[in-house]
Amino acid sequence: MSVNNLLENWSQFRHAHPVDDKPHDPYKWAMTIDLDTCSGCNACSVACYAENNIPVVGKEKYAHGQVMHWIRIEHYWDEDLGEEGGSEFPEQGAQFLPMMCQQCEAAPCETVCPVGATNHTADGLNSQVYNRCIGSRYCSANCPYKVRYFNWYDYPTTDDVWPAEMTQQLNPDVTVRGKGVMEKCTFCIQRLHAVKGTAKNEGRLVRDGEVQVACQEACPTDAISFGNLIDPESRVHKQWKAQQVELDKDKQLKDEKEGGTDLRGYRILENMRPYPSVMYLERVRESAI
Amino acid sequence: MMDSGFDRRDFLKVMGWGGAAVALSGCGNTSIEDGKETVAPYVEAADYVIPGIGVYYNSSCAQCDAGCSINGRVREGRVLKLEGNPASAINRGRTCGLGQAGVQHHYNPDRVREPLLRNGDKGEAISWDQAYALIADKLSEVSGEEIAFVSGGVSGHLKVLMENYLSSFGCKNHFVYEALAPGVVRAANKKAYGVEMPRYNIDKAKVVLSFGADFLGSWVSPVHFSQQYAKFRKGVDGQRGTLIQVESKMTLTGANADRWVHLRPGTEGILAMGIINALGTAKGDIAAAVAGYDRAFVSKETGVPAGQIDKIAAMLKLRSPSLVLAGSAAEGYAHGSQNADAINLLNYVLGNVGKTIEAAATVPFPQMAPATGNTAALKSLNDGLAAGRYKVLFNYAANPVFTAPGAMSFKENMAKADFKVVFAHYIDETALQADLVLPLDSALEDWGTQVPEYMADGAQINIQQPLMEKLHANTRGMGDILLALLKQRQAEDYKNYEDYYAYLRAAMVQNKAALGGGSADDDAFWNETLTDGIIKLEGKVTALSAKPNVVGLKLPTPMENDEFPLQLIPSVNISLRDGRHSNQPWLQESPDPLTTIVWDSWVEIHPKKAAELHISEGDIVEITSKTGSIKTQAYLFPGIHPEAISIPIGQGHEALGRYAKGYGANPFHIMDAIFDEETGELAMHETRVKISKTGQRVIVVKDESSAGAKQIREKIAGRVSTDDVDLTKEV
Amino acid sequence: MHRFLRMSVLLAGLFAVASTFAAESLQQVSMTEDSLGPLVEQPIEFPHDRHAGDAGKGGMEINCMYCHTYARRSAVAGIPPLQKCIGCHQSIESVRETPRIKKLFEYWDAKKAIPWKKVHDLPDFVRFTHERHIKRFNEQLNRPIQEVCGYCHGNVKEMTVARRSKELSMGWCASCHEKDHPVTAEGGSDIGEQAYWYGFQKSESSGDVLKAKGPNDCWHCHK
Amino acid sequence: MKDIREDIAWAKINQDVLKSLENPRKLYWWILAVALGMLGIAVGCEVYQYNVGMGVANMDNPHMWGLYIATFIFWIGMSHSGTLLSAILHLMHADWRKPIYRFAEAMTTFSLLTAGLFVAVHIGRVWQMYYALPYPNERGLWPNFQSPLLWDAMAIFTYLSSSILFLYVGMIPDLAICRDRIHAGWRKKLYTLLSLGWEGTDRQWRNFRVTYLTIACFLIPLAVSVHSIVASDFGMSQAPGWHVTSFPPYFVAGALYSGCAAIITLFIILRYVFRFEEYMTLPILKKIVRLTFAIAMVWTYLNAVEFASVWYSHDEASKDVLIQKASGTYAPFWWAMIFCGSILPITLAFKRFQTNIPVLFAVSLLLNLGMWLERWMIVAPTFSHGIYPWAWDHDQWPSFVQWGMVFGSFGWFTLLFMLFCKIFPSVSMYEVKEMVYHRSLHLKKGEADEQGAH
Repeated sequence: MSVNNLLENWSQFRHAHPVDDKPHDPYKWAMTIDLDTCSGCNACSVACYAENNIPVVGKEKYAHGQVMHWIRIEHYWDEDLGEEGGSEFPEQGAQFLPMMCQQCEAAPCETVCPVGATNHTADGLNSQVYNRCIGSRYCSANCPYKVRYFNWYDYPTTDDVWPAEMTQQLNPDVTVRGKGVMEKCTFCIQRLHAVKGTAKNEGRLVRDGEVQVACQEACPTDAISFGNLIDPESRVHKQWKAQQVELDKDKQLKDEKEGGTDLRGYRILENMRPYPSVMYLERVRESAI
Repeated sequence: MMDSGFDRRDFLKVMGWGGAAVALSGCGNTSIEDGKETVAPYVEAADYVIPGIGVYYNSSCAQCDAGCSINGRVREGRVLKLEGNPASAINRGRTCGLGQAGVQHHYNPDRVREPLLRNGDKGEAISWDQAYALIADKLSEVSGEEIAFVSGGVSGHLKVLMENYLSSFGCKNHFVYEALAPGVVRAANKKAYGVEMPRYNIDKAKVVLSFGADFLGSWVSPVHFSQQYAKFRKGVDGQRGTLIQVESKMTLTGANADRWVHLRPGTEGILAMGIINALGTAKGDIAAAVAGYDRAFVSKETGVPAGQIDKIAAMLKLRSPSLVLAGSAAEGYAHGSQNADAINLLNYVLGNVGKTIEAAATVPFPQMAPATGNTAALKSLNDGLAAGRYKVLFNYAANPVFTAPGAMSFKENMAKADFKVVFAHYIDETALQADLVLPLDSALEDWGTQVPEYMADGAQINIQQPLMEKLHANTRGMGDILLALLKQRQAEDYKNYEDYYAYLRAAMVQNKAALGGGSADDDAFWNETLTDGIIKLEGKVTALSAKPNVVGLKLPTPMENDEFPLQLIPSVNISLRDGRHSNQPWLQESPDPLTTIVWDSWVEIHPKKAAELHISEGDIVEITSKTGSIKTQAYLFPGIHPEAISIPIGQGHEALGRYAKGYGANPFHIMDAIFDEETGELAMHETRVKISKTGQRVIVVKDESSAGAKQIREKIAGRVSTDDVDLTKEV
Repeated sequence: MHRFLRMSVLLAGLFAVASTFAAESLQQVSMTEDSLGPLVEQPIEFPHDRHAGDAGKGGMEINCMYCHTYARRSAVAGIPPLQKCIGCHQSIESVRETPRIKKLFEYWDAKKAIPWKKVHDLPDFVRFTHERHIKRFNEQLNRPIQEVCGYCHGNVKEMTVARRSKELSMGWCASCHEKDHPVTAEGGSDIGEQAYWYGFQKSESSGDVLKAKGPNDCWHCHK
Repeated sequence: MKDIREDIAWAKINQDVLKSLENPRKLYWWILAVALGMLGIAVGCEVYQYNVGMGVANMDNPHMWGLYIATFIFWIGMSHSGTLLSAILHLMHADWRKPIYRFAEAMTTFSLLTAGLFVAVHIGRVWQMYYALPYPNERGLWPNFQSPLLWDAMAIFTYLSSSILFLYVGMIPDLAICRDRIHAGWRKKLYTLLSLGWEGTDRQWRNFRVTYLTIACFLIPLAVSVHSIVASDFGMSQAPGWHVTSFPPYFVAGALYSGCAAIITLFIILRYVFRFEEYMTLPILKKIVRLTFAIAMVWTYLNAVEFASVWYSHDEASKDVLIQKASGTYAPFWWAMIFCGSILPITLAFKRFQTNIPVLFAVSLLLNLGMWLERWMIVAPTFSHGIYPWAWDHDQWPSFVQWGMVFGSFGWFTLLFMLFCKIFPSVSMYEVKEMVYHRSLHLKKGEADEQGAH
């Protein structure tokens, strides 16, 4: 954000609406999560801890709600469970939902950060710059999904978080966050940068499947797919297309058809217009049993 | 990838390149500096070694017995992360949370670093030579029958060495003990199909009816089954697979079921018979056997509504092939074998055998085949110890003091042995009782071979190779230790093998023809093998013999017990399993999927029952059985039968280091010693308990919010029924 | 005019002057260049001039990439393994007995790594990648390697022990990233589909030859 | 009943006021000591928090903001009284403001300083706080001008500087008096310097009036904008319970409200401590009390407006938050706020209380408590009951660190304020003289009329 940037193309730093300013080109990273195959096994979450140097805060701090998991597995029971006239037992099981930063196109967190520590990148990610962050925590206050996590303590120097042996496991490509900064899911930016570098060296674009994010790579049921939404060959692109979910809509056309749709794709809190980059596929349940 | 002349272990040396990860503040520099940090480059380096770029090695995951092949990312000589090895048919490049946490087993700060000899109630460090001498000395005093060797499931060359060692002094007492093993299922399968562990093709089934088999969570080979499950859900030509889970306490698999059927603990067999009856396709003596199990009776005994039974039967009839699995139904009860037989019978009647249940390939080296652990072994061991039959006790990869039912009072019996040697990574409960503790290399530092019990397509042997230099100079691989011990007895036979690596390499290279090495020269074959991390084999497939056994099939109906009105279901937590992983902080902090509770134990009670007992969430309750009692926090959980309560296994450690010690309570302590009549396996769910409030309360530490697991207003996790979705449109 | 008014005018004036000066001078800082950083004490006083310097000045004109071989393949340029030094020096008898080479061989015989001191040591939250810069300027723009290294490391071939000669501060990096650089030069390697990428971030001022700025989003260096 | 005796000799005024710079009652020193102690506690808490991390304040995800922000708004609110009294009433030629506006302005300045501290205390990396300032730097980086927090910083800074200016300019003639009257010493030097060579010539008086008036006019819109901007910290976000259009006026009203209440409190204290009975008379107090009552009703009305707009909106989330406030964990505090803010001020409507010092003292304190609760009830419930149910947390409770800091801030404020009153004339002498003069003119005029009637 140099002065001339500031004066000339301020708009570059903010996406009021995903389309009415510069389009993402050639990359727009996006994700699809199939809730029907997600078994809620937590592998993604642990993988994320391993990849992104996330501190284990311990029981006491967890009790204070200061846990740092970038991706959390939520589970929901049927609405009527245990209610009056509702069922007493969860006869259709539970619903699992992995929730991480949705990398919104018009991210509520970006506009409110006083120092611009969270910005939109050219490839459609919602960057979090640790060394710029002053810890006003306004971004989290304004995040509808509450997926931003604040370093309430200085974990690198806290006992039993990273004892000497365990520091050797820390990923050198990811900064270890000190106290007082905000952090969140980055779509494994370090991996993305690595492959983008390689692609540039070879004078091409990143191919689909060339990069996997940590959670996706671990997922035993392959519920998570990740890739470049612009690349027509990418699985994510095909999925979004097949599900008729459009990035820059806050109300999908398919939902306006009466009688609804027989497609499963949806985005969470779409109507608040953050234009999230993560599409979920609804969980399916057998009607005949 | 191994260039001759350059020993890869050199590469695995930790290089001082920029130390560990860089920090934002606190540690690490935050401004441009000249001449503060130092860089120590390699003295010699192979040209594939590039600082700042990761190198990947294949090895095997040792976190559980499923036998996933892993792919470790190594940078500057430090292993950073484990991914799945795509070439492995078992996990196809995937891992579970447990596998991911493997690095924390390796880097764990509480590992044992020196051989420790008991001195009073302290352990004092001694040298390996002293340790070996001591063992030789002790063994010289006793006869083979007076030696007992306890181990977890072992396979591959390690098993071979272990057997050789034991036979070297004519010891037959090798107890292979796994606290959580499908022992009864194996036995029942043996009867019904002729093999202990066939291949279950979940992906080929249109309907899966599981009697408490938590195949997505912790049963047999979860990662493999999870992948099959994904295919099964996608289905063939849009016909999505349907999962019905029958159990008394909801498991992770139950939570993913289209229909979760809760029934009275122990009546699974009856339900199975009821379904056969409802199918009405059975003939001959099967028909006769199930005649008694009409809808009214079954529904009365199991508590499953008659309509539900019909629905299930109808669907099974309509959609074929299907697959019926037995899990806790078999392992849980004194009549577990009966349940298992009934369930296998259902498979037979549905004609699934040969379709969704196929014979698995076996490795052509019987001596390497896995020695599968079970709980019957524990019983005989315990009896032996109680009778004072064993003077010397070896223990490896098992923690019986922690996992033996309280009623066995194993700890006391173990004390009767004069000399107890424990091979350990950490000082766990069993190691605490030892006279001599020998520190082991972590799974990421050690060499080895692994033959999984459950084989996916074809047979495979997993190679385990070091992903980095030893973290602690004075630990040894189990193989090296056994080799050293063997040399004490048969120096001649093993003199050619300087260490376990040498032995392993020789053993493999000798058989390279049989191992698909063909005519490649030894080095090439060996490097190839190390690179792949697995050896795929055709293996020999013995066809299944599908024979119904209805003779002597008798299923007792549950009886009331007024003193102990509730059935205790010790549930298996997906990440802590039998408790050996409780010292891996990632797993401690990864919430239990169904309750989202962390860092603690809890007791699940159905809200209805809780209301009766005036128990609310966070109450500290005392659970009392014939054997003893424990205290823990109450959690109201709808997914459990009102006549049962459930406590997860794995917490309640009195040792095992800073991340495990003192968290939660151990349900094994109050478990009665009730065994399956037929197989002698421990009946996990047979303990009956009563529950009482202590008056204390805590706030349950969990991820779930005070809104409870409910969606409010906005649609968060969407759900549709199969009627309003068209899966064929999907990519 | 009244005294107290004069005073206030004076104050206001002072403030205005001071602040403008501050603003100006701060901007200036990032422009000053080629001021050598502190001299760093190294275990062996390695003579870059001797190895990389021009033949005219008694240098060997060894390509930077020969020793710092990782630079074109990795984020870090890397210090060569001891092996490499020995590789040449064991066959160079002339200097075999000089103190520095003796010291070198002492390390070698002890199979001990030389604890070099980092000279160009960026803050820990800065991720600089040598690889991309080498590829971009050396291979695609076909600039001589010593020039390319020189962009950040200054004229190393005339130093003995390397010293920092650029500030390596953020403003300094940005000042270059905001410049227009031609995407490919004569004899530069093909950029293939990358034209797409560069086309996306090309600058208005570009005429017939495609020019582009360096990446300017924070996450490129801070993550 | 008259605001002030018309027959006070001007000399006496000087004398009385200057006495306050010399020997106040014992109570003054007690207050000073207590204030210092309270400040000490806060400093301790901050040191602890700075070293260990924000966590010790027991905030969490989702409770990202705690009492700090609430108290910050509270102090910003406080600051509005001064402007109201000196600037607005000045333009309205309300004579009765003259004896009291000086300390009101001081209040403005010091509460702003206090508020500023809370920003620093709240920030996770206070040592990097300067990132939030738009200054030319080597990195070529600028703060994010879209962020309401940034507007905040700027607005408050402007407001602070100009209110200091206002306070100072207004004091110049009095400083001159002090300069002339006080015996030699560091104070004399100070006054000499500050009074900028004031001699009281007509020219000076004319310029002075113009300047003072200009700043006053400038200050009023500023004051309004400042709290509107603070309001936009919340209004501009999309969190339920914050995303309310009527917040700016609501905040401004609340600010004036708490300001007036505080003035009553301090009025009573100063009146006693510095023996100002002559000047800070009950009739004046009565006027303030009435003013306060009026504002209280305005605030109540705007409160109702906010609830209504939420209640009848289609924003389910906001509605839930409102219900949560009234029935959830925070209910006691919320109802306490309603009571203190809307019910209690009714007492001010009764004549017999309007001059009853003890009652007023108690009530004014309670009103401010209510106003503080109001700020807390804006911040906390929204966090505990946001849009995303999985992230709800109704059990979070601020730790002693937060409470200590809030507590201490009052000490800090009192300390500054009391020191000011001891060093500078807290009653504007020259304006009181004017007041007395106007008063006597008025009387003379009255007598003249009477004579005319005969």
